[in-house]
Amino acid sequence: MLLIECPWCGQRDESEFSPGGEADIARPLQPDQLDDAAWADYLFMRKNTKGWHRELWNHSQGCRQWFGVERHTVTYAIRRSYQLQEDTSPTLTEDEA
Amino acid sequence: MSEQPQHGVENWLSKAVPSDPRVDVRLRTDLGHVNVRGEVDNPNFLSVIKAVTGVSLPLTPNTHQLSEGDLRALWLGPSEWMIMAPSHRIDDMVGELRTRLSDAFAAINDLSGGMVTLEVSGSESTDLLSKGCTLDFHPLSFNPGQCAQSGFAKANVLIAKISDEPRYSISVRRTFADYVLSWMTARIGADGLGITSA
Amino acid sequence: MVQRYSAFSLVKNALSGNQKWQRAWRDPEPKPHYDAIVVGGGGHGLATAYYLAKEQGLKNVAVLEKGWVGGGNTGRNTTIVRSNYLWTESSLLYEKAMQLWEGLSADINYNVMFSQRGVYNLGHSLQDMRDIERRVAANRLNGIDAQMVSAKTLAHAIPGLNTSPSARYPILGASYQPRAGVARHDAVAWGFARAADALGVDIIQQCEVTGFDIKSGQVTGVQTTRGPIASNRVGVVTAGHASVMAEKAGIRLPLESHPLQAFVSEPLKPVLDTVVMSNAVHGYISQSDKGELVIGAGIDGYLGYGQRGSFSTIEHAVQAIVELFPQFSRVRMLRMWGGIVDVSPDACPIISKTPVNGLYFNCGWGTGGFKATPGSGWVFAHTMAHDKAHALNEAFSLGRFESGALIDEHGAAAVAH
Amino acid sequence: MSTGQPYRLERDARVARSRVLNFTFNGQKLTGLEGDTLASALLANGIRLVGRSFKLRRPRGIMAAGAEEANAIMQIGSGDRAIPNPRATQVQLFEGLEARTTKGWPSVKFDLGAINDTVSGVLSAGFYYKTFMYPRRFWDLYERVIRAMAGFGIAPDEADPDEYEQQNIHCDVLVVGAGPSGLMAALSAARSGARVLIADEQNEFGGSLLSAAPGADGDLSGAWLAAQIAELESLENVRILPRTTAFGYFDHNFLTLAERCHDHLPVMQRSGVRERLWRVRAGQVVLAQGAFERPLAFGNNDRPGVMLASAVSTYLNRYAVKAGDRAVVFTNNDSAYQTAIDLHSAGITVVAVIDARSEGPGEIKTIFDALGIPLMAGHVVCDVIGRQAVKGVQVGRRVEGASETDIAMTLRCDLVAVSGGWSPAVHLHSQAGGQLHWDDGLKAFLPKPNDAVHNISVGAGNGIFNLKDCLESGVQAGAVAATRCGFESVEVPLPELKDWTQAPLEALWSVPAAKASGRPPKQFVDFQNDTSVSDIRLAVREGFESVEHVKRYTALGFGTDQGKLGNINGMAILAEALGRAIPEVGTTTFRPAYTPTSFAVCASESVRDLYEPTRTTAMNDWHQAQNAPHEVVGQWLRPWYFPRTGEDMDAAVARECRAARQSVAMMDASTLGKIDVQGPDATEFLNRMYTHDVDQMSIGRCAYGLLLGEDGMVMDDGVMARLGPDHYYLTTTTGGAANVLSWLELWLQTEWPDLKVHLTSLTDQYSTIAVVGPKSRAVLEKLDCSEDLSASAFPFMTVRPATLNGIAVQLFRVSFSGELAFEVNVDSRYAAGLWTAIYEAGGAFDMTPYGTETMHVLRAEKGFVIVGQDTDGSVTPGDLKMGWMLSKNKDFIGRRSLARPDSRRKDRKQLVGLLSVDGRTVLPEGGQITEDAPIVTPMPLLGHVTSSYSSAALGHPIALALLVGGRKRRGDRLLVHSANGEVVPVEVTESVFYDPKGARQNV
Repeated sequence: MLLIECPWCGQRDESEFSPGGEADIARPLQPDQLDDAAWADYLFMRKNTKGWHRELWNHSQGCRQWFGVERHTVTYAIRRSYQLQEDTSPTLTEDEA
Repeated sequence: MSEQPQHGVENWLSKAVPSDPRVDVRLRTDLGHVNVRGEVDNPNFLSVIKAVTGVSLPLTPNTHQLSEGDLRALWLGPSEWMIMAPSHRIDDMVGELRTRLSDAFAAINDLSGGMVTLEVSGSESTDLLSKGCTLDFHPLSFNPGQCAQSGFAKANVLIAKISDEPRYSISVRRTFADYVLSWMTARIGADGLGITSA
Repeated sequence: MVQRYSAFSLVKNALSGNQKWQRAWRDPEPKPHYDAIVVGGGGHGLATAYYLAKEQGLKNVAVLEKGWVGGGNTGRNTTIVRSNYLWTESSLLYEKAMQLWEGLSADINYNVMFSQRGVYNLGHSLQDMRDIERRVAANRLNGIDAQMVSAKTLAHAIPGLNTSPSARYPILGASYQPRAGVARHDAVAWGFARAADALGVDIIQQCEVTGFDIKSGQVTGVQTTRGPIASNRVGVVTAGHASVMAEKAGIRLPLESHPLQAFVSEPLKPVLDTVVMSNAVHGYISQSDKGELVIGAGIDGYLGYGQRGSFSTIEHAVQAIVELFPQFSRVRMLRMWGGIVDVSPDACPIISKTPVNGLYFNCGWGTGGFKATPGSGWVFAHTMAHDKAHALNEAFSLGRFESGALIDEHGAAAVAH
Repeated sequence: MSTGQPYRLERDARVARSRVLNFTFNGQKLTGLEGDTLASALLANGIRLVGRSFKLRRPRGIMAAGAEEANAIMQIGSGDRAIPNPRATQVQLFEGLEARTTKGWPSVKFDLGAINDTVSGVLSAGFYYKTFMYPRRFWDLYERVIRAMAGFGIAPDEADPDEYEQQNIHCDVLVVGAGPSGLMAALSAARSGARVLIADEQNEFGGSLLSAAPGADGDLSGAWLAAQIAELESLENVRILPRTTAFGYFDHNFLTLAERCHDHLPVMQRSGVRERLWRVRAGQVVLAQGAFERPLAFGNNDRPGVMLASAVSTYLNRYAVKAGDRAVVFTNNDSAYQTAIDLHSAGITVVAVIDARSEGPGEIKTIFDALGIPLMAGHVVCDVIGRQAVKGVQVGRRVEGASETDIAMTLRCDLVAVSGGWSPAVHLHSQAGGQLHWDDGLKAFLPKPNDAVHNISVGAGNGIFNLKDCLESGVQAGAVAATRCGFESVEVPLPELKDWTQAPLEALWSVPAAKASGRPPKQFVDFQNDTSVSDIRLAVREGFESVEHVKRYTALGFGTDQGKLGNINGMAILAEALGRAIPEVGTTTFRPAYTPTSFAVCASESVRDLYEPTRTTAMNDWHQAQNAPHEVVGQWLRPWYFPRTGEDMDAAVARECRAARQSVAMMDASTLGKIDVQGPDATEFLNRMYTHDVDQMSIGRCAYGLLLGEDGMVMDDGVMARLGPDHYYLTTTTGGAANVLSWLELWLQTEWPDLKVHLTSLTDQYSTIAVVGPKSRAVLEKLDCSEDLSASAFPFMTVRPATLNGIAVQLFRVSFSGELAFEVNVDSRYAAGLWTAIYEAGGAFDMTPYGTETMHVLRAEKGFVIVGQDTDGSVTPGDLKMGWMLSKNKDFIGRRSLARPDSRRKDRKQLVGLLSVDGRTVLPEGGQITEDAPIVTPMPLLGHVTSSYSSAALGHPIALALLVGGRKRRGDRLLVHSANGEVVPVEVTESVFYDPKGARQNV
């Protein structure tokens, strides 16, 4: 049972949250300009990282806010939670994977 | 038409109240609920709320403000609050808020028909909350002035600590109130749970 | 000469103190080159190697396993085998597997204990019953044994099942596949390993693939912890780790790896002689030959390679089982565990060529992997040998995510097992 | 005083001599004492034979005194309160307890299954993989026999009458285990002010102290122990939980504890909750679970009477029970000498201590020698004489490297107390992801400290076997844990204890068999599963080299003791066979549950009525009063139809439909999801989410709204009303309410945080009453409606705020039936009253309430789809003939996916109508469609029936279906196949059956 830090509400039990999968997937600004392969990449392809993973969580039973979490997908350790608007490091640099 | 408002919990009041309940539940059907959305960086928004309702919106997450006249404002999210006030005040309050905030990026919704608030007190009230909810209700962690949204068994709830007694208010969506009360009855036993109205 | 297993051989060996049993499979050093390499020594990989050797005539084949064979999902599932899937593409593929299961013990001379005790999929709502009607009707027209069963029949067929109409989610009926059942999971891996080995396949354990050699869009070999191994035909069957392998080959896959948990009770005297699954309350249950109730839980929503999930998922599954079988309440849970399931957007596998010539992927089985084991290996061997999908796995290409031709099994089974 | 318990001793112990408890064992009436476990009571009565092994059905006795017991698997009680499989060693005795053995047929003493033992050579590890294959069909038969032989206890055959509950709890320091080190850890953390929770699986705190010989040196089980417990009990920041097992250690310091509240009480005294699940979130965890003594592997080491030395001491000291009259102690370490001393001081003959070590023990020798017990250093027990009970042992000199042992003598005895060293209980540490390291001195795996996990192992659980050091490790860990939680540590004084120097343990993983002509006797490693030393060696010969392979192949560690007794010995024997060091062979990961845990406590209270919340609408009491049966729709219970006396469902629905089409009817549509959308960017936001041109809607207009997934498939639908320039009101499907709101929030917050929009759920705030039929306007007009309801003033697809009987409502002129209709949205507090008022106002027109079934018929007659019934996850708007709803002026979620090749296929499955050719048969919903051709399997499937009803308005059945290339197949003759194989010829029609021009709703 994960203990997840909501950037607003602090540490809460996993049961209050819903996972939202990989973070940092931006919707293409002009979908019509993409070929089918590029669209499929946006739609379906995922890094599915084994290691430190940036992912979205929603505090669905709490403040209803979506936020980002850096979680290790093997140890499940969480090293950071962040508000999406305040995030300044959109990619993982150190000890990725 | 003079139809009495119904909150869907009235049947619970027909149950016998034990002489020495371990948990008291007061059905606060006399309270109305207003959901308030707006921006904290808009001073006008905050001052209108204060001026119209008499209570300040708490800006610290998971806190609430109490005010004279059974008024409460609870933090729900970075742009969302719940104001509870005696039902008879709600229509005017909502009307005036809407009027005075019509130019602001704000939303006022009367949820009085969709929410039910229970006040829970008694020697086993903290234990009872802990059975259903993963929050830490220890006085070191949860004090008067604090509130939180969480799960209670399989329902979503908004819990506020009202006093050290302890007394908690638990607000729940109307269609989950029956489940929450059934759950509490099963846990405390009909001989230990006293359900009364405000 | 490979030792044959039989009652006779058991007695003969017992008389000599069981000292003369041969190794079930050899422990060879990797050769510098193979005609085909299968990456991943789970049930699917071993089956692929076996059918490459047996059906496709490729004898110079290696299976590279980073740990020990059968150590992943093969040994961590709830062992249910069925083929009553909704969509024609799926049901024909799983039915191929079912037919192979039916002759498997004899074919590989290893008792995989395939027990056709039948599987019931319960319906708890009118929509469940529509979905069951739809699936059963489709199964019958696809030549798959499937029946509709009423709640009344269920009450007789499954003693103890809570068929009370006043249950929170009353059971309205079920689908039933008599030929479905369970098998002994470890035996499947060991049996395929032994049979493949007997046909000359090198099963190389403790050999992790660390990279792919790719020249001008053609795979030429793999890098491993035991040195480079050349082959221009490489099939990757690494389940939860498919994305990790794909990344090494520069390929993106539409997969997410999630924890999937299960648990068993202490062994009980026979009390349940079939398999019961319920999508609506999210639980499925059977009793093993040893007497344990084997129970599957749902998938955890977050990515997880940790072979463990959240306790709340176990709680939900236990609640579901106690709802279905109130008399199991006092039975005790012995052990819980987790696997890593690679889930695709349409809950269907990817058995496919890739943008790299000679490199093939077989993944995305989600919760459906174990039951497909022989069929998956059979079509993948065909795909690898002919560089072309067999008719049975044509629809399961990677290309469907680009064209949009998904095979939505999600609609049919929120928990498909 | 005679207790009638021949093996009960007259000495001080932790049983209440005056409280005699009656119980039965396999029907035999016996007595025990309060404080006994079932195991100690059985031993007090001289009961040796308590079970049979799983495979070979060998007679077995009690071996241990705790969680590691593998043989004494019982069935307790009967009927709906039966408990299958508890270990006798963990069942507290109570008045009236009924226990039965779980193996052996016809009885545990005479078991026909014991034939297995005589052919054990054939039943070697993995034998079942090698046979029962031919002939193929016979596996069913074999399996039936195997299953009948398998299993232990019997599941109750009735529902559990007991109550269970869960309790969440937070603490700074959780201490698991209340032995000497755990108690000290709890005290030291508690004195510093930390919130402490301490749990122990036994009924009494004290752990190993409870087994100490009373009055012996280092005995703290008296006043000292009582004082420590009293202090813990007195502290407000401490909660103590006896009879509570920590069975799971999950991520982020979440642990699950099962408290057994009343199983130890006589049935009549039990009340309340039977078991409680403690869901603990701890800052720090101190693991003080102690260690398990290991048996030794020698010939017939499973005979009843062979016991762990520590268990022999426990029965003696704690329960005043002698496990035998003549004991042989066999050990490879110092700890069993204490047992020899205990036995001797209790007046039991110790025939000899057989010590595999040539040097004998360490400092304890000074006490031991004084007692005159014969010591045979450098010797081993290589075989046991006796079948259902130990009669003697064969002893030989240990020769390093020898493959066989020369029998030097036979010793007559009825008890063999063995000790092969100790294995710390590292289970929870390992469950938490902690690593282990091999201590070659102790020959044991110890927990590797893991700072990331926030736990500390102490005492015997950390390989510390000296009482003084245990206490110190506890104090220290409690202080560290409290400090990590922000408290200041305080001194905890410790009692003066002597520090005994021990001689090192010597590995003896299996005793070379006695020289004999026949096959050597079996040496058991996993007692319950009959895994023997030779099985492990066989597995290795067959190429199973990984510890996981060997465990699975031999079933080592898969018993209900989960390898507590045998795993380390098994791994060591495996390592020997492979010629590797033990740490190279590795250990396996431990999984929850630490000990078997009832399903009931995991499910806790969320069963039966509380399995899921049950939601009903504000009008539910009225529906109930009309005896309307309900349809379960997720959490909701919705009225299905409203039967009048004597009516079945078909008749009621037909009547309800007629009323709606011909006069007026009303329905409770309150379960629809409702969302308020406000903000300056509301229009822009909804334009991006919904398929139609939201910006073209004028204020007061309603539109049908379609939400797609980004994959282009229909996700949800509903009505969108524009209430103001920046204000909208959305409805969703009943099942989609929560999903749609979070879907909208997801896009708003993650993709377009710049858009100023507020979303608020109004699902519970408003109840919805649909008033349907040609007379609906007339009915509402009778309710003192504030608005002009005429067609010109209040046209179709518009919305107005209004009052009805003075109650504020939102009135929608929308129709899901094709008739003139109004949907009244009203504050749920007034919904029941308004419902009644409308019903009464409609009396003149025979107002007819209807439920979900009639709603379905009416909408199907109009060809309106239900998302989730007429669609699955593979249906585009175009497939539903809703291409007209897709704006060409803008982008929206899912739009790009509709341009993919597969989305544009002409032969996609498309919505059509189907009529049975005979005009009478109601098609099965879910039925599959094929060409009108003979059945050959597999045959192409063209689609399926999604909705099918008998239409009263049309006088014949109708159906909607998804059909391959359906749009071009109008008039085709096809077949519909039911699940039961019935075949119905059908004709393809338009999907709108009734009033295709929509004239009736627009009046």
